[in-house]
Amino acid sequence: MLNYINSLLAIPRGLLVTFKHLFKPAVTLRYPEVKEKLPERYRGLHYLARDENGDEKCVCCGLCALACPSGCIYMEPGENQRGERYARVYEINELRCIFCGYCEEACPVGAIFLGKEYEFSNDKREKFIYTKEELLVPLPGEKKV
Amino acid sequence: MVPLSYYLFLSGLIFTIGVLGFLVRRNLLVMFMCIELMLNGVNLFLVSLARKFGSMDGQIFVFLIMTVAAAEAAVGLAIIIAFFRNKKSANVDDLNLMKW
Amino acid sequence: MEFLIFFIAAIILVFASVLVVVQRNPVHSALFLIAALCAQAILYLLLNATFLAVIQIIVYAGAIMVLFLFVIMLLNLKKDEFGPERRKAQSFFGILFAVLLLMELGLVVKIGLSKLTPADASLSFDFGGVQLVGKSLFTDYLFPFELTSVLLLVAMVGAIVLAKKKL
Amino acid sequence: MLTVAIVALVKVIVVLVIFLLMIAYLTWWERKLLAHFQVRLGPMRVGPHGLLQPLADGLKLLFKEDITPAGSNRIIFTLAPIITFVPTFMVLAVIPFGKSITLFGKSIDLIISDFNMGILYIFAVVSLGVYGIVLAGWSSNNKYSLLGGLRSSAQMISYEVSLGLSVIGILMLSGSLSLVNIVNQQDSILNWYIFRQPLAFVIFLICALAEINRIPFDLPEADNELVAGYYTEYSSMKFAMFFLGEYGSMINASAIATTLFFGGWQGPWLPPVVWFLIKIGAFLSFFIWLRATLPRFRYDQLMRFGWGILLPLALLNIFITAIIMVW
Repeated sequence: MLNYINSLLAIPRGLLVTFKHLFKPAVTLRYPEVKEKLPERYRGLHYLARDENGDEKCVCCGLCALACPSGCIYMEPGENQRGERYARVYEINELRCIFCGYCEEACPVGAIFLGKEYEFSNDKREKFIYTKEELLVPLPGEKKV
Repeated sequence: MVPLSYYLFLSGLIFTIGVLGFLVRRNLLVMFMCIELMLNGVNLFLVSLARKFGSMDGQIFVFLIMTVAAAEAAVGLAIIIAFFRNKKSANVDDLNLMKW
Repeated sequence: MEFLIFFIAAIILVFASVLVVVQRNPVHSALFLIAALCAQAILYLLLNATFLAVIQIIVYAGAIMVLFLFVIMLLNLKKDEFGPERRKAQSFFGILFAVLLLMELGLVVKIGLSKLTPADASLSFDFGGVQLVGKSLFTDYLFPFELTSVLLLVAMVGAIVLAKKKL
Repeated sequence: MLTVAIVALVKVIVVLVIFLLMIAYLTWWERKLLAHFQVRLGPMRVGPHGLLQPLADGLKLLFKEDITPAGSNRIIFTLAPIITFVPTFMVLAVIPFGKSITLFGKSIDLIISDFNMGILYIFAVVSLGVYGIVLAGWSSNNKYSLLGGLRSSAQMISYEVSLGLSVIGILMLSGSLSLVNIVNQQDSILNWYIFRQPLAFVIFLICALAEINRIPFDLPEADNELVAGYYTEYSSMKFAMFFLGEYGSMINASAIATTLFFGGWQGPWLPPVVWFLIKIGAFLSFFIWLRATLPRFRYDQLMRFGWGILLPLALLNIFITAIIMVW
């Protein structure tokens, strides 16, 4: 008998719980207008850093490609006018990338970083192979590719 | 004011259609529906006469016939289900165990 | 106006009844029977039997026919399970008999009507309403009324016994 | 004669338009309220606070492709949504929604038809609504639909019995089948039938929920076991008709409950029609609240509850009422 009464009382109790929820502020984020504050160590789209002279830091050592578990980094070395080794071609396939951040850790010269950009959807698969020009941080006064 | 004879002829017609269906069809369910049609023909007859004589008796009879129809439907359909379970058919021609 | 309603309802009633007989698919038959029952409820309304009209829809259309449909769906007859339908000889005699019956009924009604002397009785205000039905049901017809309850009980028990696989 | 016909026609049109608007905005209100129960926002994009959402939904449904599955019974498949949809309108004919008003020197009753057997009429019409669901399930030629249809017909027949019996207590007390009389008898708040028939009200509410297939009795369309139940195969306008029928019957259930137990349009200060709408709105919100709270019944629980608990309780209610009346 007590059991029955208890289970009957469960209904108003449940109703009360939902009623309390009615007045809580909604957790919904109205996305395109309001954006979520990203955590400090968020890993988004890669970028290649430049040194203080505005030159590319990357020396095309290939450690990042070696560290990459999904094998999405492709590079071809070249030599610039000063006879230094640099990455002639540097491509990251963002469709294969798992955003683990190992490349960032492997890089001996601090050239590659994972940024906070996450809105890079596209409707063509080819567009996801990012070239060096797209990945490099633009020089001051230069337009981003 | 529709004359009484119209209603009476109509009820006769409905009754006849019910009889016809009962004689012609071989599907148990449809035959059962034809019985309902016959009952309805009779009901219409009773109600129109009740109206003519201004007495409630005819309507009470219709009420009672409806309860009988409900009881009949319950039992009859149960019989049809039992029959179907045994013979996998709803055809009266298969209902021949007690034929001889 | 009344004539118009009568004829519309009568035509629906007759056509639906014929289609109940003619349709090969039992579900269609059942649907036309429902239509016929509703048309008949309209006729009841014309005949001042309001209570019966409503009861006709609640009990017949709302309960009995749902039961029919339920059983038809439960059996879920395929086309070939309908079996041979309408044997020639049987149809012939069936129709013959039905025509004879119709003629006889017509004759009976005609003769009977000519002997019917009283003119239309004047109707009380709520003739066919709930109060009058209830009054005669619980006074003059108390015994039949109680018997129907027994009948329904018996039918219920019978249906359960029949429908149960093992008791 | 002519003026009577015109007045009746105007009343029908006005009631239908308001009813359709209420259905449209009930869908919006349900989504909105349900969202807030779940700490969300609900529709916000179309119009301020999503106020034009019903319009957008309607347009979308209208332009969807209308699919009739192969092997279905075409005629019945088309007929079924209409059969579910029409009875919901017919119920409105006998519900009084306000005191009679005087317009152009003529007194007009705010009810489409003061039929002296209003309650019986409602039951008759509601019992026809089962067919739409059963036929939809059968004609779709789909296992899920058929199961949904069978389940729902069994559910509706079972709960209709208790629904009818729960109202009988009120009929005994009021001595009338006319909804107008029943409303007139509840002229003060103490005369509301909820206070004289509390048990009947609880039974009525539960049975009404089962009749309109709302949670916790939404077995016929149980999304996670039967895809969408009897309307799995429906799309476009036919689906919209089921949708309209369902929400319409929700409004009807609230209107009937208001009329029978909560004094209909009776109430102080505000105009009667406003009171009526407020009470209906409260009921509808309560239904949505229940949806946000309760889980679904299991099928055997549903049947046992209907026949084993509600039916005896309804009979007990009649019995007690009779004893008190004779006392």
